[in-house]
Amino acid sequence: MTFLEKNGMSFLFKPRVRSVRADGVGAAHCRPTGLAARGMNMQKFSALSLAQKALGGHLGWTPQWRSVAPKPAYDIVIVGGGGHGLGTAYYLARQHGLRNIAVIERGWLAGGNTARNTTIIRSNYLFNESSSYYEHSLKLWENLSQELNYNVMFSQRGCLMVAHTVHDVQVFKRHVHANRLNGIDNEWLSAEEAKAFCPPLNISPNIRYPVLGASLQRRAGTARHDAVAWGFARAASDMGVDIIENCEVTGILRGPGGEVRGVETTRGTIRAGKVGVSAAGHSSVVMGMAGIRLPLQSNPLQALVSEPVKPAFPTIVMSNTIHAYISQSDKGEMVIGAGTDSYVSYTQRGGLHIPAHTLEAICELFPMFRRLRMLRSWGGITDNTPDRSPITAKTPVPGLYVNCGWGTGGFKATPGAANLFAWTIARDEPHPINAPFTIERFRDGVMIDEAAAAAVAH
Amino acid sequence: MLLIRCPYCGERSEIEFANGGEAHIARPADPMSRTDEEWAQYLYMRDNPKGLIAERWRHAHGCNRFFNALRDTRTDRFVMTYEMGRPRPEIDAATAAEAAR
Amino acid sequence: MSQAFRVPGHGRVDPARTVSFTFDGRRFQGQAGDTLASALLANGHHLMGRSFKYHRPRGAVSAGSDEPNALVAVGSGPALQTPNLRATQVELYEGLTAVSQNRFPSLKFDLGAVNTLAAPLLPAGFYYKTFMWPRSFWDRVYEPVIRRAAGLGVAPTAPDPDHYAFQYAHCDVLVAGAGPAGLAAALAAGRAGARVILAEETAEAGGSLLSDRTSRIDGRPAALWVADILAELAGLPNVRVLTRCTAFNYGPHNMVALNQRLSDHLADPAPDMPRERLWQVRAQEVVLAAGALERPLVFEGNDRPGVMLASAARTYLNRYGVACGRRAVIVTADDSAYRVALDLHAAGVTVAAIADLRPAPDSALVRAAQEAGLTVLPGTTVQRAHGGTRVHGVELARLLPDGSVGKGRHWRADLVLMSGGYTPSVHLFSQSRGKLVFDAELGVYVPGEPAERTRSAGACRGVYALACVLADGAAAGVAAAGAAGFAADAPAWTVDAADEPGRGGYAGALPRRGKGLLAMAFVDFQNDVTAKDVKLAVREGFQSIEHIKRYTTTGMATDQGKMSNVNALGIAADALGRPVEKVGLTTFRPPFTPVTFGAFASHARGDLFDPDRRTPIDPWARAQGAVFEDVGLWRRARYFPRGSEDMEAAVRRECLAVRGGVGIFDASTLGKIEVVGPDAATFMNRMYVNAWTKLGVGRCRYGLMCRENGFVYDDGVVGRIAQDRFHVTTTTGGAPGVLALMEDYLQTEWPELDVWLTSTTEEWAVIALQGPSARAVLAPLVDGLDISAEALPHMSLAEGTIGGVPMRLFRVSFTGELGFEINVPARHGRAVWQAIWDAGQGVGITPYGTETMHVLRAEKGYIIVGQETDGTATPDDAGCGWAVSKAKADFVGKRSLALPAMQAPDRKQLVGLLTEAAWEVLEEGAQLVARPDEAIPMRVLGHVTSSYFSATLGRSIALAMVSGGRARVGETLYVPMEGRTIAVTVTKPVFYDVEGARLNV
Amino acid sequence: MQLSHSEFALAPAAERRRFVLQARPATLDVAARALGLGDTFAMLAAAAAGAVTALRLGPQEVLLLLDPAGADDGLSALRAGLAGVAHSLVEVSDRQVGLDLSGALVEAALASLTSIDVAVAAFPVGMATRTLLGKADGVLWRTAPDRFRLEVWRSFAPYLSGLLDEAARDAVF
Ligand SMILES: Cc1cc2nc3c(=O)[nH]c(=O)nc-3n(C[C@H](O)[C@H](O)[C@H](O)COP(=O)(O)OP(=O)(O)OC[C@H]3O[C@@H](n4cnc5c(N)ncnc54)[C@H](O)[C@@H]3O)c2cc1C
Ligand SMILES: NC(=O)c1ccc[n+]([C@@H]2O[C@H](COP(=O)([O-])OP(=O)(O)OC[C@H]3O[C@@H](n4cnc5c(N)ncnc54)[C@H](O)[C@@H]3O)[C@@H](O)[C@H]2O)c1
Ligand SMILES: Cc1cc2nc3c(=O)[nH]c(=O)nc-3n(C[C@H](O)[C@H](O)[C@H](O)COP(=O)(O)O)c2cc1C
Ligand SMILES: [Zn+2]
Repeated sequence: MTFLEKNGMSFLFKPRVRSVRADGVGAAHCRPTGLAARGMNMQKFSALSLAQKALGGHLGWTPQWRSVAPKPAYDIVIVGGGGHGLGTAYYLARQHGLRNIAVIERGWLAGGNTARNTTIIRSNYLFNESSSYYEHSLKLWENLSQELNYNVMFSQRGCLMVAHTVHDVQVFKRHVHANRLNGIDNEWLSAEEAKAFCPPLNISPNIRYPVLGASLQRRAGTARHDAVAWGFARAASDMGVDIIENCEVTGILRGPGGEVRGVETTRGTIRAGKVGVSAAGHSSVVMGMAGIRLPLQSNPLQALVSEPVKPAFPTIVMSNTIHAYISQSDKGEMVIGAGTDSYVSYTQRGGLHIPAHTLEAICELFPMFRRLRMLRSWGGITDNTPDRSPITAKTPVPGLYVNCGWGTGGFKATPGAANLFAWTIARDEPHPINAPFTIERFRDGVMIDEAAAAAVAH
Repeated sequence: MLLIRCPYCGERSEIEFANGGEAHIARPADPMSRTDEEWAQYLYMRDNPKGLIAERWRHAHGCNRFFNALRDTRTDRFVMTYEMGRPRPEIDAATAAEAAR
Repeated sequence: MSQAFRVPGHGRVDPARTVSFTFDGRRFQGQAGDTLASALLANGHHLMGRSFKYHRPRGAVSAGSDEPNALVAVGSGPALQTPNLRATQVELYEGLTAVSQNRFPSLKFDLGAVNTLAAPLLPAGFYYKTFMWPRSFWDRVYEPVIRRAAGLGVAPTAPDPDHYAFQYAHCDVLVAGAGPAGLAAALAAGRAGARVILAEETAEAGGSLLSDRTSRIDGRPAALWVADILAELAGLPNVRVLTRCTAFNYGPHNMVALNQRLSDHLADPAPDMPRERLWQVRAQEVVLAAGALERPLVFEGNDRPGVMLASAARTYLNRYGVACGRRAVIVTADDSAYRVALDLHAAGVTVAAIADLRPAPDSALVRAAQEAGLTVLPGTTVQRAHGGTRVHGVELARLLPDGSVGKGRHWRADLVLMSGGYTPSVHLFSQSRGKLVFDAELGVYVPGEPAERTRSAGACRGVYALACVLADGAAAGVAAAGAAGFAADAPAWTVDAADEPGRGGYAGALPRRGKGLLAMAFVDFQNDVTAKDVKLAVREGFQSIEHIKRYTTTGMATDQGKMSNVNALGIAADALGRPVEKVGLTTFRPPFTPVTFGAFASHARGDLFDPDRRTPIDPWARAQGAVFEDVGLWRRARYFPRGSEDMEAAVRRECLAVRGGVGIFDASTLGKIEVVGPDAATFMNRMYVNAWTKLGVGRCRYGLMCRENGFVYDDGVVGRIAQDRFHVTTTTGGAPGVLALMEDYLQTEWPELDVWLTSTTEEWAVIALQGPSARAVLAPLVDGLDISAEALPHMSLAEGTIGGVPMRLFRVSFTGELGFEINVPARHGRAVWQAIWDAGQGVGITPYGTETMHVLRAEKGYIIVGQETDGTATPDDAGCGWAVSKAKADFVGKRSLALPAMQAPDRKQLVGLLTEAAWEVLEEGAQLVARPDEAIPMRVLGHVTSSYFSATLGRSIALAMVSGGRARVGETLYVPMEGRTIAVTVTKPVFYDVEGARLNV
Repeated sequence: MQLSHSEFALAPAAERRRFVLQARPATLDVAARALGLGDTFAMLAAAAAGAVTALRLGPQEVLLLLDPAGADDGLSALRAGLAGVAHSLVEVSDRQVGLDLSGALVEAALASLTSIDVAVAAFPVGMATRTLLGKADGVLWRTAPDRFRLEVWRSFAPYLSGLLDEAARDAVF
C-alpha cells in the first residue's frame, strides 16, 4: 500500500502545468488550485482523506453534489445534465464568475450519451476548425483530474487509426501533415510499427483488407466517462450551481421580443435570463420548443463490452474502413463501438446486425479475440449534423444558446465544448475557436466536413 | 432488426432496406428562386421528431422501390407504410397511441 | 478421494461412464452428464475461483448461468484456452482441462488477497478519489497496477481456429426456456400445427423438474413426464427443440437471437463442426418461460466457498447426484428451502439447522421438515459465515422483536445454504421493452404490459405452483398459437405430489449485530460489491439506482446482476428511505448471458469477410503476377512487376510503354448504368452538371455529378447509344451510390419522368487500349469497323463486333493518348483481352495497372474524384467549371453552387506543383504554406492530392488543392516536412501535351 | 437423423439470356400479353411460356430469362408489343450468372444467408424475389420444393458459392 500512502502526501508534490493555448481560454482554470479556489463545502479527495474516512467506516462522506429542487429563477439555465451541460455550468461558475445557475436533467445525471460512449478521446481531426476545437479539449483533459480533484482516469494510451486501402493511406497522411502544422501530435506508422505498438493487431497480408499502416496520436486516450460528469457536477455544485435531476424541460418561455425568459419543466416554471441547451440526442426536441429547426438527425449508436480479461490491449484501435473501434477499460472489458443504425430513433437501442458487423471486423483484426464474449450491449441517441461537425453557438432567439451535433464523437470534446459554450453564453458571443460552428454555416455553405475526409468521426 | 412492410413485397427484415430520411420534403420546383435560408431549410433542417415520423425507405435489396412509412421514433413501431407520392396519412388518436405504446 | 460426495441413486449423470479431467493441473474424475462444477463438488472441491477486486476465494454459489464466482478457463493452448466460463455450465468431457483465474501464484494462495486487508481503503469509487498526484504517476504507476489487478481471465493470444455458424429462422411460436412452462407451451402450440422453436439454455430440457425428485405429474415422476413430452415434441415435424441454446437478445419486432453451443461439450468434435451457431429468429409470437432465479442472502462471509443457494444444492443433489457437503445449515426467508433440506436429509446429509428469517414460518413444507426431525429456528438470522477457502461454520442469531439481532451461536457446517426467495427472470421481457410492474405480494418485478407479441409463463412471471405453471404454460402456448392463426387446445395434466409454492423472500442486507465496520457482506460477488458500498454510494449522493450501479459496479459483472440486482435494490431502497418500487431497476440489456464474438462474426472471415469482386480479366492478371489493391469491394491490378521490379520501377516502365507504344488496362470495374427511356436526356440534364440534350447519338461526354450540396460526387464518361439510351460510367467505388442517388431523385422527385436505370457494370468487361499504337493494334480485330480518326474521333462511340463478339467501342482517353475502351459482354472479356494482347505483341503491348493509370492521368491534370476532391470541392474548385452548364435552369447542386461561399476567391482550387529538384516526389497529403518560417499553428493554404514521378517528363509532378490556387500560378509555396521544407512552384494542373494534340490523332 | 453434405448441390444453372424490362405497371401488363404470359406478371412470381421466363421483381421491374434457342422470337414479340410505349429493355445476359441449388439441405443453407423465410409455405414453388444474401444481392427463384435458381451478379458468385457451401456443411450439425 505504499503508493497509496505516498499518494496521501499529494499536497507535497508540485504538479507540472502543461502549456495551454495562448488565447486565454482555459489558462486560468488549468492552474491546479487545490482547495483554495473552490467553494467551502467540497470534501477534498485524496488517499489521505480516504484513509481518514476509512477509520470511520466511510460514514463521514457527504454527497458529491447537491441534488436540489428547482428555485423559481436563475440567471442561467442549462438544459441537459450530461458531461457537456455539467461542464458548461462548471466553467460558467469557475471562469466567468457566474453562480446563479441550474443544470436541468430529465433523468439521472449523465444518463445520456455520456453514460454510453466508448470514451475515445483524440484531437487529430483534419480541418483547422475541428482540430483547434478538439485540441482545446484535449489540453483540458490533460489536467482535468487535478483540476476537479476527481480522478477521471484519463489514460493517454494512444489511438491507432488503421489504414486498409491506398485511399486510407492518402487520407491519414493528409491528417498527419495537417495536424503537425497545427501543433497536434499525429504520426504515421508502417503496418509493422503499428503491430509493435499494438501486438494483437493482425497485419497478415492474407486477410480481406490487409493493414497497410496506421496513424497514431500518442496523446489520445480514454477516460472514465461517468467520472467526468460526476467530477464536473461535484465541482459545479460546490460553487453553488443547482443540479436538478428528474426534471424534464417541456417548453421554452419567451418574452415579448421573442427573447428567452426561462423554461417550463415537469417540476414547474423556471425563469432564466439565458438558457443553454446541451441535450445531445434530444436537441431537436428541446430547440423545437423555441421554434428552431436544426440540421440534426438522431440515430441510434450502439456499443458493447466483452467480459473482463487481464490487460491484453494496450491502446485504442479504430478502423473506419471495416468499422472496428476497440480499447480495453481499466476494469478489463474490451470496449467496442459499433456503427450507426440508419433511421431516426429515440429508443436507445438498434438492430443486432449492427454490432454483429462490428464484431466481424474485430475478429478479422484481432482473431485471438474471437473467443471473447459479449457481456453487454446498448445504444445511445446521437445527434448528427450533415457535416458531422458540432454546433456550439448563439441562436436566432436572444438568450438561447445551443451546443449539439456532437453525434458519435462528442465525449472527447466534453471539457472543451463545455468551456467554449460557457464562454459563448457568458459573453453572448462565441470564442474564436467555436465561432465557425454555427447553425448558419449550413445556410451559408461553409460546412466543416470531417465526414467527407474520414468516413466516421468517433 | 426492424420488420418493414414493403408495399410491394410484404414484410421483410430491415437489412434489405435503405432508410431515406424524412419524407414529404419536396424539392423546390424552382430552386434558384429560393432564398439561401429557404434552401437550407429544404436541404438540411429537419423535424427529427420524437414521436411519429414520416420517413422514406427504399427496398434496396428487393423491389428497389422507395416508399414512405409512419413510425413512432420512441418505440420504433410502424403505423403503416404507403406508396411514394401519397400525402402523409392522417391517423386517429388510438392508432397513434398504439404506436407510442 | 474419488467422488466422495457422489450420492448413489441420485442424479441424471451416468454412473457407468467415468470421465477424467484436470483442474489447475490436478486430475479429477466425474461422471458423464456432470458439469465441471458438479464434478468438482463430487470430489469435495469447492474452491473454484477468486473474486475481481479483493481476490477472495470463491466456490460455486449456483448451479446455472447465474453463477458469479466459479469462473474458469477451459481448454489449453494460446488459441483455445477460453476464459471466464462458468464451471456450472461447462459440461464435462474426457480430458477436459480447466484452470482457475485471477490468482497468483495459486488459487489456494493468492497474493492478490492482500486487497482484502486493504479493503477499508478500497471502498466503492476509491479510484475516483485517489491516484491523482503526482500527475505523471497515473500513466506510469497507478493505472498499470489497477489494470493488472483487474480483469479476471486471460484472453487467448493466438487466433481461434474454430468456426461458427449462423442461421435465420422463422416460426409461429418461439418458446424460450424448456422448464414445465415452456414444455407445456411448446406442446400446446406444436400440437396445433404451429411452427415452434423451443430453446433451452442447458444441456437438457426439463428445467426445475430435473432437480425435482418428489413432484409427480399424471402419476409419473416429473422427470419421466419431461421425457414423455420431449418424445411427443420430437415426433412433431413442425417443432424444433434446441438445447444448449440461449435466447439472449429480444430485439424489435419479435426478432429474437439465440446462441446455440454445439461442440464445447464434446471431447472430440467432428473436425468441421461449428463451435456455436447464432440464430436470428423472427417469430410471430413469443412465449417466455425462463423461470426464476433464487436470491442469495447478504451477510458477512456469504461469499465463502461452501455457502450456496439452497436451490443449487438441490440441483447438485438431484440432477447431478452430488452432496455439496456433509453438514448443512440452511438460512432462508422462503419455504422452498425446506424442500432442499428434506431432499438433503433423505440423501444422508446432516441438516444441522434451518434458520428462518420469518418469525413464524408455517406451511406444509415447514411441517414436513419438522416432522422429519429437522431443527427449525424461526425468527433467526445469520450473523456471519466462518472459514477461509471453505466455510466451516456459521453464527446464527435470533432476530429480536425490536428488529435488532440477539446473541449469536456458532454452528458447525461445511455447507451453508441460503434462500432469499425467487426473482422471476424478466430479462428478455424487459429487453423487448415490455413494462415491468412491481408485485407487492411477491416483492418482485413481474411482466406487465408487453411491447411485442409476447407473453410470459410460469416462474418468470411469478407463477410458481407446478400445477399452475403447467396450466400457465399450456395457456400461453394456446394463446400464442391462436394469435399466430392456429387453433389449439390446452393440454392438461394433473399434478399429484408437488410442493406448495414458496412464500416469503428477502431483499437487502440481513440485519446484524454491531456496527461491523470491517465486515464484508457481499451483494455482487464477482465485483466484490458489499452492502456497505451500496450504502456509501447513497451517502455520497448517488440517488438513482443507475448511479448506484455505476458507482459501485454492482450488477456489472458477468452475471449482469442476476445474483445481485434485487439485493442491491433492497439495500439502496433502505438507505434512500424509499420503497423498492420507487427505486426501480437498472436497464436489462442483451445478451442474457455472454455470447462469443465469433458467433456474431460467423462466416464473415477471411475470403468471406466481404465479397471479393474480381473482373473477368483477373485470372490473367494474377497469372502475370500483378499486385492488387482494394477499391470498394473490387480488387484491381495495381501494377505488373517484371522480375525484381518494385512498384516505382514497374510504373515507370508501364507509363513509358503507354506513351511510347500501347498499354492495355482492365477497366471492367468502372460502374456502368444504362439510362433508358423517352425522358433519358431530361433526367441526365437534371442529374449531371453538364448539358446532354445536344449530345449526338454516337458521341461521348465527360459527366460530372454533384450532390445537392454542390460538392462533386462522381464523374465518368457518358455515351449516347440512342436518342433514349445513355451508357453512363461511374467511378469504381462510386457505382452503388450513384445508382442509389439517381433512383432517389427519379422515384421521389421526378416520378413523372419515363426513364429507367439498369446497372450494367458487370455486363461489360472493359478493356482500355491506350497509346499511339492503339489503333494499329485494334483495327484488324474489329470486324471491319472503321476506327479511323475521321470515322471515330475522340469522344465518340460505335457499336460493332470484335472477333464476332458484340462490342461497344468508346474512343476515350484517361491517359491523354489515343485510346479506346472496348466493352464486350463479360463472358468474352478474357478472350478478347487475349486477342488484343496477341495482336499487340509486335508493338510491345504492355499491361498496366491502376497506379500507372493514376500517373498518366495526373500528367494530364485529370482529377480522380475522392483524391483531388474530398466532398468539399465544387466542380469549379476541381478545375471542372467548364463542365457546368450555364444554360440549364436547374440541376442537382446548382442552387447550392450559387451560395456566396461557394464562389469565394480563396476557395481551394486545383493546381499543379513542381518541385525544384526533379527527383523529389512530394508526399500525398503534405500541406502547403506561403510562409515556411511561421510558428505553429501555421496558416495552411492547401494540400498535395496526387504526387508521382513522371517517367515521361523525367521529373516529379503533383496536383494540389490550394486556396485561390489559380491566381497563384507561378508563385512559390512551401511544403513543411518533418525536419525540412520543400519549395514548390504553383503551375497549371496539366503537365503534358497541354494542347491535347496526342488525343486527336 | 443426420443429413450429409451430399444433400446439398450447387451447380451452374441452365444457360439463359437475360434482360431487365422496366416500365410502368400497365406497360408491363402489355408486355405480359405480348409474351403470352397472361394479363399481368404477378408480383414476386415466375411466369413461363415457350422459351421465356419472366420474374416480376418489382412493380416496375421484370427479369426475363430466355432459353437461347427461342430467345429471338420472344424478344421480337416483346419488342413488337412494346413498340411506341415507354419502357426500358436492357440486356444483362453477362451481368449475372445462374446457380442451381438443390437437395434436402437447400433451405437450411439459404437460411444462413437470407433473412426471408424460405420454407415452402412462405416461399412456394414459382416465387421469385431479390433479396440480400450475406452481403450480396441475389434473385432467388424456387423451381421445385428442394430446388432454387439463384441469379447473382457475376463477381459475387464465388462469394455466394463459398457462403452456401459453408452454410450447407454447417447445416449438417
Ligand atoms: C455508443 C456511443 C459511442 C460513442 N463513442 C464515442 C467515443 O468513443 N468518443 C467520443 O468522443 N464520443 C463518443 N460518443 C459520443 C458522445 O457520447 C457524445 O457526443 C457526448 O457524450 C455528448 O455529451 P452530452 O453531455 O452533450 O450529451 P448527453 O450525455 O447525452 O447529455 C444530454 C442530456 O440532456 C438530457 N435532456 C434531453 N432532453 C432534455 C429535456 N427536455 N430536459 C432536460 N434534460 C434533457 C438528457 O437526458 C441527457 O442526459 C459515443 C456515443 C455513443 C452513443
Ligand atoms: N418459490 C417456489 O417454490 C418456486 C420458485 C421458482 C420456481 N419454482 C418451480 O419452478 C418451476 C417453474 O417452471 P418454469 O418452467 O417456469 O421454470 P423452470 O426454471 O423450470 O424452467 C426455465 C427453463 O428456462 C431455461 N432458460 C432460462 N433462461 C433461458 C434463456 N434465456 N434461453 C433459453 N433457456 C432459458 C432454464 O435453463 C430452464 O430450463 C416450477 O416447477 C415451480 O414449482 C418454484
Ligand atoms: C466504457 C464503458 C464500459 C462499460 N463497462 C461495463 C461493464 O463492465 N459491465 C457492464 O455491465 N456494463 C458496462 N457498461 C455498460 C453500462 O452498463 C450501460 O449499459 C451503459 O452505460 C448504457 O446504459 P443502459 O444500458 O443502462 O441504457 C460500460 C459502458 C461503457 C460506456
Ligand atoms: Zn419491395
